[in-house]
Amino acid sequence: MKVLVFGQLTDITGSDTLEVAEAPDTGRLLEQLKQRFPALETAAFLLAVDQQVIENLTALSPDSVAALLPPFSGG
Amino acid sequence: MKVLVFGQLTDITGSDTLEVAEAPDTGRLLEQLKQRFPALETAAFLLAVDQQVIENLTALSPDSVAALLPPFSGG
Amino acid sequence: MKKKRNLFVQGPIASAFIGERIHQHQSRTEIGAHSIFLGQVRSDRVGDRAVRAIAYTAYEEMAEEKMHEIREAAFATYHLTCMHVYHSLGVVPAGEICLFVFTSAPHRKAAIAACEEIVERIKAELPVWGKELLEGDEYQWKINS
Amino acid sequence: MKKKRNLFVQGPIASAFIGERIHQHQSRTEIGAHSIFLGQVRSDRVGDRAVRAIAYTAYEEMAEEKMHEIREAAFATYHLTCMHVYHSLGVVPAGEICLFVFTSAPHRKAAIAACEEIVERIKAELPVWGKELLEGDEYQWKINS
Repeated sequence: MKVLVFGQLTDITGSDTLEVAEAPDTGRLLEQLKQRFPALETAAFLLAVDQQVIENLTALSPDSVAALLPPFSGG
Repeated sequence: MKVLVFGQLTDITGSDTLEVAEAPDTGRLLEQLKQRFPALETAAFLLAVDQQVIENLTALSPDSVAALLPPFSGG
Repeated sequence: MKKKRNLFVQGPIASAFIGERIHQHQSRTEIGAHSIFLGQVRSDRVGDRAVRAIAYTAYEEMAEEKMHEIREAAFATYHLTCMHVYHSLGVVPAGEICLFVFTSAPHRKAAIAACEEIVERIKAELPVWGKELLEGDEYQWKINS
Repeated sequence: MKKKRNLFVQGPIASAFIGERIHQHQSRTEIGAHSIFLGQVRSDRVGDRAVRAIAYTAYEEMAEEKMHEIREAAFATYHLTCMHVYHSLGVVPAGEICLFVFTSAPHRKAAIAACEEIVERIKAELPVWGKELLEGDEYQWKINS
């Protein structure tokens, strides 16, 4: 599945789009990402799925698009 | 002495500059003006002398410039 | 010495003038935020007639003095880089701009709060009067809320 | 159907564009007040280097969705005639404008309060990021206060 990466988090991932193995839910997705990029463990960010910020454990489908959103700094 | 008249009060005085007899203080000046223009009795306005709004009885000199200021409506 | 600030403008304030004034502040790279208020003559209905224009008059010397006082207070209260105010005199047709308040600051909160406070003080404290000219030859005196 | 609103602009927002947008609202004679907020790229010092520009990126679809939500909330809360928001993407040099929020209403209080609230929500809720480009080839990520 696809994970979009924005802002300062691209300094950690080195890319603004990641292809990762399918994950059944957001918990497992985050585990996988933190294993691959340990610096995410201490980074501040929100997880969005299909443009909605996710606060609770949420099931994912293979065509979900996840996004890692560091603190916003527009304006 | 000179009395400047602004805004809706010019509808009462018919002019934006009045020449009136010298008055020793603001109380006597107002008396004189209300005698000449009775509609001032019920009109809302502030009295300014030399561009300062006057709230208490204040002495006038012959070269004081008084002004009658109805409620402001700028902007 | 008090700097003469050209508070009053004859007739409407042109939108192109506003664009230019903004442009002139772009060399000041310590500015992070501008707040602008524009008063526009509204074509209110008065009975069966619409306001077609407002004719503004002022006690000019007193207004400039008061504006100076408002300006000093704004700079004392807020961390501002610049502040400009223009008010129309004479006839301003409906749809045209009669008041332009422009504050600039390093940070947005100062620019926004100062602009709002200045607008309120202008409405309440500047000796300026608006005569609403209606269709036909009638008029009524504007009342600020 | 949701109207596409062209939230994003490539590069800086020109002051002449702002003047034109003001001008376009002068045919709406029910408007009595406009409130405008402009964000300008500030040349802060970072150590011994100055910020020479900010490069903006966004999660565009999500930002447009969120802006739509902010717009609906503003119209539901305030008696507004119009509301327009433009945000830069890409590189905006110091001194140039990166955010333009423009509210219009019959009365000033609605225009002013809505503009301020929209600016705060944009800063806090829009998925947009600023990368401050310093003199030399260094950068740091912008942090909103």
